[in-house]
Amino acid sequence: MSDGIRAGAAIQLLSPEGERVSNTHYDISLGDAELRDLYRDMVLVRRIDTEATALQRQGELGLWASSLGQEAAQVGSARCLRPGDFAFPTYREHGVTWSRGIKPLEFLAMFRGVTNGGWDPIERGCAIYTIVIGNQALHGAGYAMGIQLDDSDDAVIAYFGDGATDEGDVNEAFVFGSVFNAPVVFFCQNNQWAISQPRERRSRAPIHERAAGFGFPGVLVDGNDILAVMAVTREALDRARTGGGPTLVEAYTYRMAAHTTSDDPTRYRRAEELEIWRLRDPIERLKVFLARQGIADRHYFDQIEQEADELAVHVRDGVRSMPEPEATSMFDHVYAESHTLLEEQRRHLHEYEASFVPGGSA
Amino acid sequence: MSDGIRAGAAIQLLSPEGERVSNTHYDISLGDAELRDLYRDMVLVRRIDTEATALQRQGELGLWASSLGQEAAQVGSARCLRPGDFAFPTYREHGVTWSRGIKPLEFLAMFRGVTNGGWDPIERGCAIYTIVIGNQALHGAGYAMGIQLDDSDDAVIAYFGDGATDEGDVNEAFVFGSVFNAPVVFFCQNNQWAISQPRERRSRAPIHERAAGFGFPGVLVDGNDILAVMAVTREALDRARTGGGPTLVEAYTYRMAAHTTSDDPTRYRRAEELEIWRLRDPIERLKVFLARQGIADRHYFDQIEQEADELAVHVRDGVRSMPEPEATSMFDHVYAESHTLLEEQRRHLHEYEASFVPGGSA
Amino acid sequence: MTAMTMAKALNTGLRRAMEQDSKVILFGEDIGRLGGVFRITDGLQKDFGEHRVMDAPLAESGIVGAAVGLAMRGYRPVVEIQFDGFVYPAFDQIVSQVAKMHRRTEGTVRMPIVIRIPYGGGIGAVEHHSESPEAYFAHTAGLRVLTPGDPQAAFVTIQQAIACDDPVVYFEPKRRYWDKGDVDEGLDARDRQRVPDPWQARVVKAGDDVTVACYGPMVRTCLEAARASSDASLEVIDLQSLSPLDIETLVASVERTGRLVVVHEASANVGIGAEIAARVTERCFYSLEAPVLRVTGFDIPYPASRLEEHFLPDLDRVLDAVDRAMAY
Amino acid sequence: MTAMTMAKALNTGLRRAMEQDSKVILFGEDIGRLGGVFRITDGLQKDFGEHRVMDAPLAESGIVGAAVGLAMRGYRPVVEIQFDGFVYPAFDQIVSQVAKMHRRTEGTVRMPIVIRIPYGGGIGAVEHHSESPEAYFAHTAGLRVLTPGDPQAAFVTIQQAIACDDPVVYFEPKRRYWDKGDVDEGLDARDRQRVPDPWQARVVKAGDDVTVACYGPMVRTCLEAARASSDASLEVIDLQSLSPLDIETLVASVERTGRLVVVHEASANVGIGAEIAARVTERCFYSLEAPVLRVTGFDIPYPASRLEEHFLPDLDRVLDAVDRAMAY
Ligand SMILES: Cc1ncc(C[n+]2csc(CCOP(=O)(O)OP(=O)(O)O)c2C)c(N)n1
Ligand SMILES: Cc1ncc(C[n+]2csc(CCOP(=O)(O)OP(=O)(O)O)c2C)c(N)n1
Ligand SMILES: [Mg+2]
Ligand SMILES: [Mg+2]
Repeated sequence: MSDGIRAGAAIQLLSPEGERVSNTHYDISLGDAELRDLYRDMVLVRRIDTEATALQRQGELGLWASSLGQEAAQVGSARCLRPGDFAFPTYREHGVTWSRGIKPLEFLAMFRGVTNGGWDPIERGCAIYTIVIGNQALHGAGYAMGIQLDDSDDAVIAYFGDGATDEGDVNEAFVFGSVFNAPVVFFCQNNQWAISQPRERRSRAPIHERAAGFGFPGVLVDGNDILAVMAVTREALDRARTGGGPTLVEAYTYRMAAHTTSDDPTRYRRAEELEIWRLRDPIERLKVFLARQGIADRHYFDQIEQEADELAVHVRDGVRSMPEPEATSMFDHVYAESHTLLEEQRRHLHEYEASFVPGGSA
Repeated sequence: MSDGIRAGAAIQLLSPEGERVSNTHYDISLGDAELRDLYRDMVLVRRIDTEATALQRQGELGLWASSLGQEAAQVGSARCLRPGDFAFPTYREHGVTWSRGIKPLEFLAMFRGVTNGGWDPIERGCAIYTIVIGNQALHGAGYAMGIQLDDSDDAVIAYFGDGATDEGDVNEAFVFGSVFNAPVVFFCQNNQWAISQPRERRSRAPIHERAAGFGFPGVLVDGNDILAVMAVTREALDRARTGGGPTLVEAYTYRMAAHTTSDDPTRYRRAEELEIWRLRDPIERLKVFLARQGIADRHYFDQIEQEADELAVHVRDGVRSMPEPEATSMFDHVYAESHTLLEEQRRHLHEYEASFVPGGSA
Repeated sequence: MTAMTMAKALNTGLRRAMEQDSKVILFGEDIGRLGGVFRITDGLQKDFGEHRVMDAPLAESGIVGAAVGLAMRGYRPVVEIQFDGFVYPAFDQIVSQVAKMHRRTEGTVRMPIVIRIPYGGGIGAVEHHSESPEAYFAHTAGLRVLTPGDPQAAFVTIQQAIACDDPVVYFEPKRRYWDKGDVDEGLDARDRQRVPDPWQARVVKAGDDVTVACYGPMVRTCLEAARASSDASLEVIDLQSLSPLDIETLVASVERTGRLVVVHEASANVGIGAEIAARVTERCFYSLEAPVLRVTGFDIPYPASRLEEHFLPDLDRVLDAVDRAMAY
Repeated sequence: MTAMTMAKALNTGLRRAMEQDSKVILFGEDIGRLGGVFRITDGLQKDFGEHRVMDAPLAESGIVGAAVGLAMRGYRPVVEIQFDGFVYPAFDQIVSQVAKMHRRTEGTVRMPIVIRIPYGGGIGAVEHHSESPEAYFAHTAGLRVLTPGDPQAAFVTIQQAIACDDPVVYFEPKRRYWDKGDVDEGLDARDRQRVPDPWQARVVKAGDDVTVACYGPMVRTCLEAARASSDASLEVIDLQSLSPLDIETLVASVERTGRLVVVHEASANVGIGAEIAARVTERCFYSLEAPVLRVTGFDIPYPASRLEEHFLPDLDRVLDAVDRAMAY
C-alpha cells in the first residue's frame, strides 16, 4: 500500500512545512483568533497527554492511551461540531473530549480507575470513552437515526481507528448509516498502527475506499493538517445535516507514542518511522504557519506555553487528589431502580467492611 | 437502485431468449454432453424442490427453503468446483449440494428434522447447511487460509444471500479473505429479497461493489444465465488457485417462491414482479438454447422429465420412510469423548422412557 | 375480559405502549409490512408509520448497537430478535454496552431498551429456532429478564418492560403464542395499584406438598402436571422475572411445602434452576425435606425437531420429579 | 523441576504442543512479533514462522469463525482472545458453530479448537479487562472449559486442551501470570499414566472441616485462607475443569466435611457456584451440615479498578464464609 501522504492523494491545505496549499474542492477560511485558538487547543491537549503519561509512570494512573501526534485530527474534527451534535470517541480521543468542553480531570478519571465514565454524555454531547473496538460506531449510527426521527439538523461524529475497520460492528454501522441515510460522519484516524499491527495488515484497499461499497462517499485527508481536517469534516457534517447521509473520513496520521503505557513498541516498529512523522508534526506545522503569517508571535507562543504549564500543574494535582470512590458506590446505577438482591449485597458489603473498622457495626 | 439486468451491467452469455451473447472478457465453451448435463441438473434440482414443497405441505417436512429460480446460479457455480475444493452453503443451496454429489435424501433430512446435518462434509467437500446468516462466510475464509498453509491449489466457495451482506460476519470474512489473500470465492446470490426486505433496503451500493473497498474484485453476473455464472465462477476460482486472492461474485437472480414454506410473500411483494422473472427463468433459457442449437431434442427433454418423475417418487418415498432417530442418539457426538454427567443424563432418559414401555426396565 | 392469544396480547400491549409514549419505537428484521415472522407487530407499521416501526438491516449487533444510540437520543427502542438462536451476534452490544451503560455513565445515560426474543422449542422448527438462552442474560448484571406465562401477563408485562428505565430482555414463549387466555384490556399497565409488580413471581396455583417453579412455556406444562397429580398437591409458581429473581415468594412457598422442583427448557448446567436451587437451599436449609430437583432440557445442543419431545420437559417428567421429591 | 511463572509455563506448553504436532497453529491479535499483550506467545513466531503463529485482523468473530474453517481443513487452531471482555463479539461463532459443529455433523467434523482467554481482575486494569465470563461458556453444551490454578497445571493442561478433539475454552488467570511455581518440564503431557486427567478436580490441600471449591485466580487466595484459618481445617479443591464439572471429587470431600464454600470472581447470579451448590446439595443432601455458601464477585458490572479490591473475594471473605458455614 502506498503512503497516502507522499502519494499526494490526501486532502491537504497546509504543507508539512507550514505553507498554505490550495485545493480545488476543499477550502476553509478562519479568523486569526480561531487559528490561534486551534493552536492553543492542540498544545494544551498535548500537554495533558505528556502529563498523563508521566502520571501513569508514577503510578497515579492505571493506564494512559496517548493522543500524541493526533491532535490535529481530533481537535480539528471536533471543532466543527455544534453544541447539539454528538461525538462518539474511542479511548484515545482526548482532543475530542477537550474540544467538547470536557475537563481534563473528567477524562482522566477513567484512567485513574475511579470511574468508568467521568461526565454526563447527554449534557456534553459526547459519549464516554468506548474501549470495545467498534461498538461506538453503531451507537453513532443509531443516534443519528434518532436525529432523523426528530427532524433535526444535528449530526453525529463517530470516531474509530484503522484497526477497528476490521470489526463487524464498524461495517454494520456503515450498513445502518447507508440504509437509513443517517446524519453521521464516520471519522477514522488511520494512525498506521493497531497495537503491533501495521496498516499493511489491514484489508488491501485504502480505508476511505471502503465507503463506496456501502454507498456513501469516503475522503482521505492529511490528518496532521488541522485546516484540511476541518474543511473535510465540515463538509461531511454539512452533508449529514442536509440529508446527504454518511461520509467516511480517513484522517491519515500517526500514533507517535506507544499504543498505551502498557505497550512496548520497540518490539514491533523501527524508530526511524517516528523520525519521518516528527517532520509532519501537526502542532509545529500550524505554529510555523501562524508565525509566518504574522498571526501569532513569540509572545503568544510563550503565553500558551505558560498556560500549558499551569494546566499541567492543575492536572497533576487534580489527579493526585481525586477523591476515592466509596466501596458501596459500585452498587449505584447498576439499575435505574435497584432491587432487593442487589441491595442485600450492598448492605452485606457495608456491614462486612465496617466490621474491620474498630467500633464499626458488625 | 437500478435493475442490474436491465441496466446491462451484469455479465451475460445467454440472453433471456436463449440466444448466445458475446462478452469481451468472459467466455466459456462447453461440450454438448456437459451442456445437456447442466440442463438435467437444473431440472432435477427443481423437481426435488417442487416435491419438497409438496412434502412440507403434507407435513412430511418441518420446513422447506425453496431454490426455485436460482438453479443456474447454484448448479453453474458448484459445477466449477473440483473434488478437493470446498463449498459452504446456506440453507437454500440445493443446487450446490446436489452438484457436490450429496443425495437429495441427505439434504432433505434436516428439513424433516431427523438431523441437523445429513452428510460428512469432509468427505463431500461441502459443509452442512448453515442457518445463522453469515457464519459460513468466515468458515470459508478460514478453510481457504488452511488451503494456503497446505500449499495446495484447492479453492473455497462460500455462499450467502443479499441480506447476509449486512452481517458483521460477512464483512469480516471479506477482511480475512483480503488480509490473507485467501483462495476463496464469495458467491452472493442476490435473489432480491431477504425474507420481506427488498434489495432497496440493503446498503445503497450494488453488492458486488462492496469488494473493491476490501481490496479484491467484485463481479456482477446474470445469475439466471448458467453459462455466464460458470464463466465468472471459473475465472474467480482460477484466480484463487493461482494466488490471486478472493473474488466477490454477485449473481443477480430471483427468489421465485416464498422465503420458506412458513412465509407468506403476498404480504410484502406484488405478483407482477414474479411475472417479469418468469421470463428470465434459468431452465427455460438453457432449454431454448439447447433446442435451437440442436444440442438436445424433444426426446432428450422427455427423458429428463421422466427421470425427474422417478426422482420425485424416490424423494417422496424416501422422505416418508426416513428412519426416526433414537431418542438417546441426541447425546451422541456432543463431545468427541463424552463425560460422566452427560452419560448419566443419557442413562436417565433411557431408563425413564423405558419405564413407560410395558415390560420395560424402570 | 377478552379471550385472545398471547401473540395478540403482545401486539395489543405494544400498540398501547406506542399510543401512550411517542418515544416508543419498534426496530427489527421484517417487523414492518410482514409484521414479524410471528406477526407480533402485525398492523403496527400501517398504523404508526415507518418511523415508529422500522425494518432493520439483517444484522443483530447493528440492531442492538443502533438501539443504544437511539436510547441515548431519548427514544425507547423495542427491538425484535427474530429467533432465540439469532441473538448471539448481538451478545457483545448487549453485555458490554446495553447492560453496563447506566452504571458506566454513573446514572446519566439510561438504556430503556426492550429486546424481545421468541424463545423455546416445541414447534418442530429447524436448528437455532428453539433455544432457551435466558441464563446468559440472567447472569449478566445490569439487565432485567422477563418472560410472560400467559396472555394476560404478556399484555401487561410487555408494557411494563417498555416503561422500565432499565434494559429488559423479554423472552416470549413462542410455542404459547397461539394459546388463548382472558385478557383485561381495560387494565392500565401504568396503574401500580391495580397491576401486579412485574418483578414478582406469581403463585398460579396454590398447593401444599411440592412447590413447582417454572416460567414461560413451562407454566402451562406445570399447571397441567398440577392438575394431573393425584398423590401430591402442587403449588405452581410462575417466576416471570428471571432477573432479578423473586426469591421471597419461593421461600415463602417452600417453607410450607418443604419441597421444590424447578422446571425449564434450557439446559440444566449453570442455568436458572441452579441459581434457584442454590438460593432457596441457603434460605430454607432447615425446612427442605428434599433437595431442590431440576427438570430441564439436557446438557446438549437443542436436538433435531423429531427428537424435541424427548428433550423437552413434559407433564410426565415433572410428575416424575415430584414423585422423587416426595420420596425423600 | 524448574521454577517458572505461569506465563512462561503456558509459553513452554504451547511450544511443546507445536513441536509435537505440525497442525497446531496459533492465531490471534498481536501474538506474532509482539508475543501477545501478555507475552504468552513470546518467541513462538520467531521459531515457528508466520504460518504457524499468525497475527489476526482485529475481529473476534472473524478469528473464531476462521478457526472453524481451519479446523475443518484439519488444523488445530489455538486462538488468543486479547482480554476477557473482548470475547463477546465471537460469542455467536462459539455458541452456534464451535460448540455445536461436532453434534450437528454427527461426529464427522471435529472442532479441536482452543480459545485462550486471559481473565479475571486484580491487575488495576481499565474496563472490559477484568471480567470472568466463564459461566456463559460452561452453560453452553458442546464446549469444555478449563482453567489452570498454578504453573504446573498451566504447562500440562494447555497441552491437553490442544490435544483434545473437543473445543476448549481455556481461561488463564491473568493476575497469576507472574506467580512462580515448580514445573516438571520433563513431563510428557500425552503420557496418560503419569499426567493427571485434566477434567478432574484436584485436592490441593487436604482438610477436615470445610471444603472450599475454587479455580483459576482464586486457588492461591483459598490456599492462603486455608493457611490462615486457625479455627477450621479447610480442604481446598481446585476445580480446574469448569465444564464438565467433576462433581465426584467434590462429593467425596463434602461427605467428609459436611460443609462447602465455593469461591469465584465472577458474579454469583446463575454462575458456576450455583451449579455446584445445586449438584452437591442434591448428591450430599443428608451429609451437609450447612448450605453451600458462595463467595463471589457481586452482581454488578466489574467496577472501576480503584474499587476492585472491594469486589474481589479475598482471604478474609473466604474465612468469613467458612465461619458462617461452621456456625450452622
Ligand atoms: C473488541 C476488542 N478487541 C480487542 C481490543 C484490544 N485492543 C485495544 S486497542 C486495539 C487496537 C486498536 O487499533 P485502532 O483501531 O487502529 O485504534 P488505535 O489504538 O490505533 O487508536 C486492540 C486490539 C479491544 N479493545 N476491543
Ligand atoms: C443471524 C440470523 N439472523 C436472522 C435469521 C433469520 N433469517 C433467516 S433467512 C433470513 C433472510 C436471509 O436473506 P438472504 O441473505 O438474502 O438469503 P435468502 O434467504 O434470500 O436466500 C433471515 C433474516 C437468521 N437465520 N440468522
Ligand atoms: Mg490505529
Ligand atoms: Mg436474498
